[in-house]
Amino acid sequence: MTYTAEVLVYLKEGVLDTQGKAVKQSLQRLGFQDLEDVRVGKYIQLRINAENEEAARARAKEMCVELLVNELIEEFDIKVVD
Amino acid sequence: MTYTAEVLVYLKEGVLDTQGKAVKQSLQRLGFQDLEDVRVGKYIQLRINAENEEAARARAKEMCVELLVNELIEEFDIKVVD
Amino acid sequence: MRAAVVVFPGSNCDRDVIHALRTTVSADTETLWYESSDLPKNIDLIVLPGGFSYGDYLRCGAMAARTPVMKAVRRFAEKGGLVLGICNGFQVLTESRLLPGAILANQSLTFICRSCTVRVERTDTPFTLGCRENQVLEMPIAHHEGLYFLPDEEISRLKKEKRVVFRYCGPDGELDDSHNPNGSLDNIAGIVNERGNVMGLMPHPERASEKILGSDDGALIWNSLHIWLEKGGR
Amino acid sequence: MDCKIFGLRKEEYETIKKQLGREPNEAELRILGVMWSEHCSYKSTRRLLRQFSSEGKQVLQGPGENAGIVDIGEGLAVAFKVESHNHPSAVSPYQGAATGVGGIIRDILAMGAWPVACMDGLFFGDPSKEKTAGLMQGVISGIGGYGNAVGVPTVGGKTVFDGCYDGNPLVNAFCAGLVRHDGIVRSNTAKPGQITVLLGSRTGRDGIAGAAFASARLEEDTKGSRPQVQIGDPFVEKLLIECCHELLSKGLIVSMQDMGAAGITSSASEIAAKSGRGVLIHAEKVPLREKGMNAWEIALSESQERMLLVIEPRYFDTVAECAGKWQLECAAIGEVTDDGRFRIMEKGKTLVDLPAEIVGGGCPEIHWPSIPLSESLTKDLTDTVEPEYPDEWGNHVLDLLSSPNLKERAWIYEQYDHMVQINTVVPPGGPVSVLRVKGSERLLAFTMESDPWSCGLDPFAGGAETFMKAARPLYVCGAQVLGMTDCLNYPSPEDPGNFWALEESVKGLATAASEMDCPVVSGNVSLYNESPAAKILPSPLVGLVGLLSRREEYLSCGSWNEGDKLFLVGPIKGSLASSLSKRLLCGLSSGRPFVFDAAKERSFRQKALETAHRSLASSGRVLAGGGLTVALAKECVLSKIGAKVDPECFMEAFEVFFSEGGPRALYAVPSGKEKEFRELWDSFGCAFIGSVSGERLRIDGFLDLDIDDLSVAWKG
Ligand SMILES: Nc1ncnc2c1ncn2[C@@H]1O[C@H](COP(=O)(O)OP(=O)(O)O)[C@@H](O)[C@H]1O
Ligand SMILES: [Mg+2]
Repeated sequence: MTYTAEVLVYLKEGVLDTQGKAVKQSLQRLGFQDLEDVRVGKYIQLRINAENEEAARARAKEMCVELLVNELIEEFDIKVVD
Repeated sequence: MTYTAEVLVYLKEGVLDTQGKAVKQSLQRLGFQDLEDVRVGKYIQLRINAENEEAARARAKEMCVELLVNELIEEFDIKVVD
Repeated sequence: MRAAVVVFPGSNCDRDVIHALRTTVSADTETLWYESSDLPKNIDLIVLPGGFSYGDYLRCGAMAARTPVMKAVRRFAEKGGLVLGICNGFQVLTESRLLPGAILANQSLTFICRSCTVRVERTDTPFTLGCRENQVLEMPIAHHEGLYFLPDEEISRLKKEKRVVFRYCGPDGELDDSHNPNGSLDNIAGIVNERGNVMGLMPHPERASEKILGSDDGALIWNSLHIWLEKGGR
Repeated sequence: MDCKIFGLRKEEYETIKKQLGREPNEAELRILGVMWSEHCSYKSTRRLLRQFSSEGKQVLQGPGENAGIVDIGEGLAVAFKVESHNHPSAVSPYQGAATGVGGIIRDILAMGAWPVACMDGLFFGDPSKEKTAGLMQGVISGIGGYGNAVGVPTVGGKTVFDGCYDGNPLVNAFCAGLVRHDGIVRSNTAKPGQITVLLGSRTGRDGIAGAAFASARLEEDTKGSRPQVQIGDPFVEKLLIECCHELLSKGLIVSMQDMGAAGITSSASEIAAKSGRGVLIHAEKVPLREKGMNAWEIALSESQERMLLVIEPRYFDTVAECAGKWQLECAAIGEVTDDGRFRIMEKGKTLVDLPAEIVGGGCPEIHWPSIPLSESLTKDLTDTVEPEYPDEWGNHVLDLLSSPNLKERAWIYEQYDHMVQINTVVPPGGPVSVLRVKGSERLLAFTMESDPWSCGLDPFAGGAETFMKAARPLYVCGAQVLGMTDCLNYPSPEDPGNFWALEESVKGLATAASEMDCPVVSGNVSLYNESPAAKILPSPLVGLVGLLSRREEYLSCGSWNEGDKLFLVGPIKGSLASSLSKRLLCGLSSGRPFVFDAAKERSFRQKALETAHRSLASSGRVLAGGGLTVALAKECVLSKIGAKVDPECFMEAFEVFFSEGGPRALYAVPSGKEKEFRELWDSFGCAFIGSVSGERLRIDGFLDLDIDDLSVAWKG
């Protein structure tokens, strides 16, 4: 069966999020004064062939560790749907 | 109160996902044969000062339309947590 | 000198590096395809050139770092072989953990292509032994991701171990923010590994290796490597 | 049958019926609708374009192919062309501009050339408007994002600001490539029995009917324009360049075409028509990205990063293997036939069957009525409104330098990799960009110019001046002009006044080019650049390629030395009519632009070339925007040294110092060369105006400015 793993990748606390900062400034300039903070990350959707949800999650995690995420600067969350 | 709006931005169906295509090929070469498809989008976390959840969502949506999303080619989803 | 220049899909400075190696130090130079897991015999130097390997998609250098050739490059480096990563090549080296740290988007969030000045911080590496201490070299940069980053504790270790080889500086060697083009930590433009045989460098020496291109300071790096090898690699 | 929905006019539909001898079916109508659009058929301008001469012994390929080619000696040649991507960039700035760069690079590639340089012509509205700022940022990062990744340096360009581009930005992309004479690929070489191969990305629904879109006015609501947006993938384009060149070096390609507007249809029918053959495409063999695409969608898709190759069938496996090495899709999708027809079949069923030559060349020309814009124009031309001259010249000069149209462009070209391929000898920043040719002494020089304000006042004179503006800097730097490409950007030709301006300015361009012995080898037309808000000024853009045979022939600018004598050569006065100075002071241009004088321009050319080749000056700069004072100011800033100018010899100082146009240049001459320099130029007009010294720009009685202030105004 094919599962969809949704991976969110974001910068670790302590790593300067230049893009988030720039987006925040732009939005505030556009009049969004109620905006307190912005962080920008990646959203990666993986369609994985697997026996079950758990197996799909495990594979998604492997993909994160092996390529999708640089753990020196980034963290990630995985959610599996089908 | 401050709410967190999590925005997922992804390319519309039919729009070439240049990045997803390259990532998919790379993962498959690394041995992830069980991977069927990859789509890469953006994950944007907005911290918004608002009266309530609904107001926060409305503001997040405005931000998407005005800056964060290019509606010609992208779609988005908003989830508000606090 | 026998050199190999790796070609990843999307590399675009491979021919430039080959031209520089051949014209400045008459190096015997060949290309090395990213899928090969063996190296040619008797190679002295491997260069990972600049460009946009895999379109710079996902993270710069991430996908190139996981190609077969990089396993071979790692073995080569572990045996003491000389490896130079320029620009995207530097990103590949950090992504493959041959060098510490990560390279993030420029503070300006724009691509920057222009001439820069960098200060030589060490002259006892194979890449710089032909330079003078604190010599200021003019070499161009051309990148969107050039901000060198390491967590606090590690950066102090890097500095203690004197692993920083080049720093962005002013025309007289001044180290300050106004001469830091991309927001790199501590003005870092180039570093080496512990052993000193693997260097990552953001500016492009191959673009500054002939007078007609405006500067030939970059040739000092090729010359240093040449001298180092002539002396038997010491 | 409502043929309008297919973009065809009634009489065009009738012509089709007559030529076919039957009713066209829907797929055929859709294809002809696109191929007969203004963008693909040049139906409004073909007649005008015939005025351009492509004669010249250096011309190896004139208009009609993907790009023109000129000989540069030693068996080498340069292929070059400029293309517009105006409408797509208006709708989707980043992607529109990026795919414009991708498209022009593939045009150059299709000639068998290796792309070595890009330039970009950008026309934006009022830069203080938020909307313009966003658009500008998108366009510039799109051009950089594509060109940088694909590894072709962007070495120059032109940037224009005017309110008329609010809502109608223009993005013109230029590319030049190097090719050996024996490596030139043409599209007239296909023979029956050969097969057509699609190489590159898969085909999706993007950009269907993009050409038709480019041929209509922009509507207020562009949100619904999704199908026109194509996404560029410079990564794949880079692989495509490498792969095509590997195939070329192995002699495996008979002919090739890039897939631009109208995709497979235009590339395949063009090869068929040019070769006097036919072509048959099997729609089901095209690798698709999306399910359920029908045959005409496949035929018209403008998915990016695809090339159509014609090869001998026995080489297919070798070609496919090479494609695999570069991770590209590769499929045999059809064959060259001898029936002269453009056919598309799907699973054995014929869906499209048209004579190949009517697909690309059958559309009848349209002769739009043309009426001189006499009223407004004569008013403007005879208008003698004198600007209110500023009391403070110094401030006026600073205002000029910091105005959007003059301000330094480093913030643009530093976002572009202008050095990759290590050929850039003179980087962007000055009037000409210069590239070396590895393995040769020769240097290539490039300029790109446009002068919409002159064209708006007097389109003939403006057209001629546009050409000269691009040519003079080449002469001054010592380069022979080899050839021209142009992009004709105009509003709707259906308005008689617009059409007249189009006619006249093309005539002006063509006249100047041929009088100056410059063949026009390629170009592009973009009409209907108007939105409900405004229409653009006539904005023809010229790109020139020049040649220097040795490094020593090159004369730089911004290279003054202490003690140099300063000379203004040429007429003392240009014209204030459309000058930046007047526009800044009065808010409009009016009066008569500089009148083209062929004999004078040729004499200027000969003397300027001699000045450079005999090294009679240490620096030379043509008088462009802002006139003499701005030229002085730029030279001061770049040379980091001042000047003392004594205008005693001049009457009407304001005009002398701020007028523009005409064969005029500022030279700095070392004292040892003064005599020779004067001897050369005296008969032409050569006024000694002062000398290089100090740290200030001083014009006695008029201004006295610190170089740092000039620098901040221009660069800050
Ligand atoms: N859009 C652009 N892209 C790249 N370079 C540009 C662009 N616009 C202008 N330039 C460069 O900026 C410089 C200034 O151009 P221009 O305004 O025509 O002044 P001039 O030609 O008189 O020096 C030139 O080197 C030109 O190539
Ligand atoms: Mg110019």
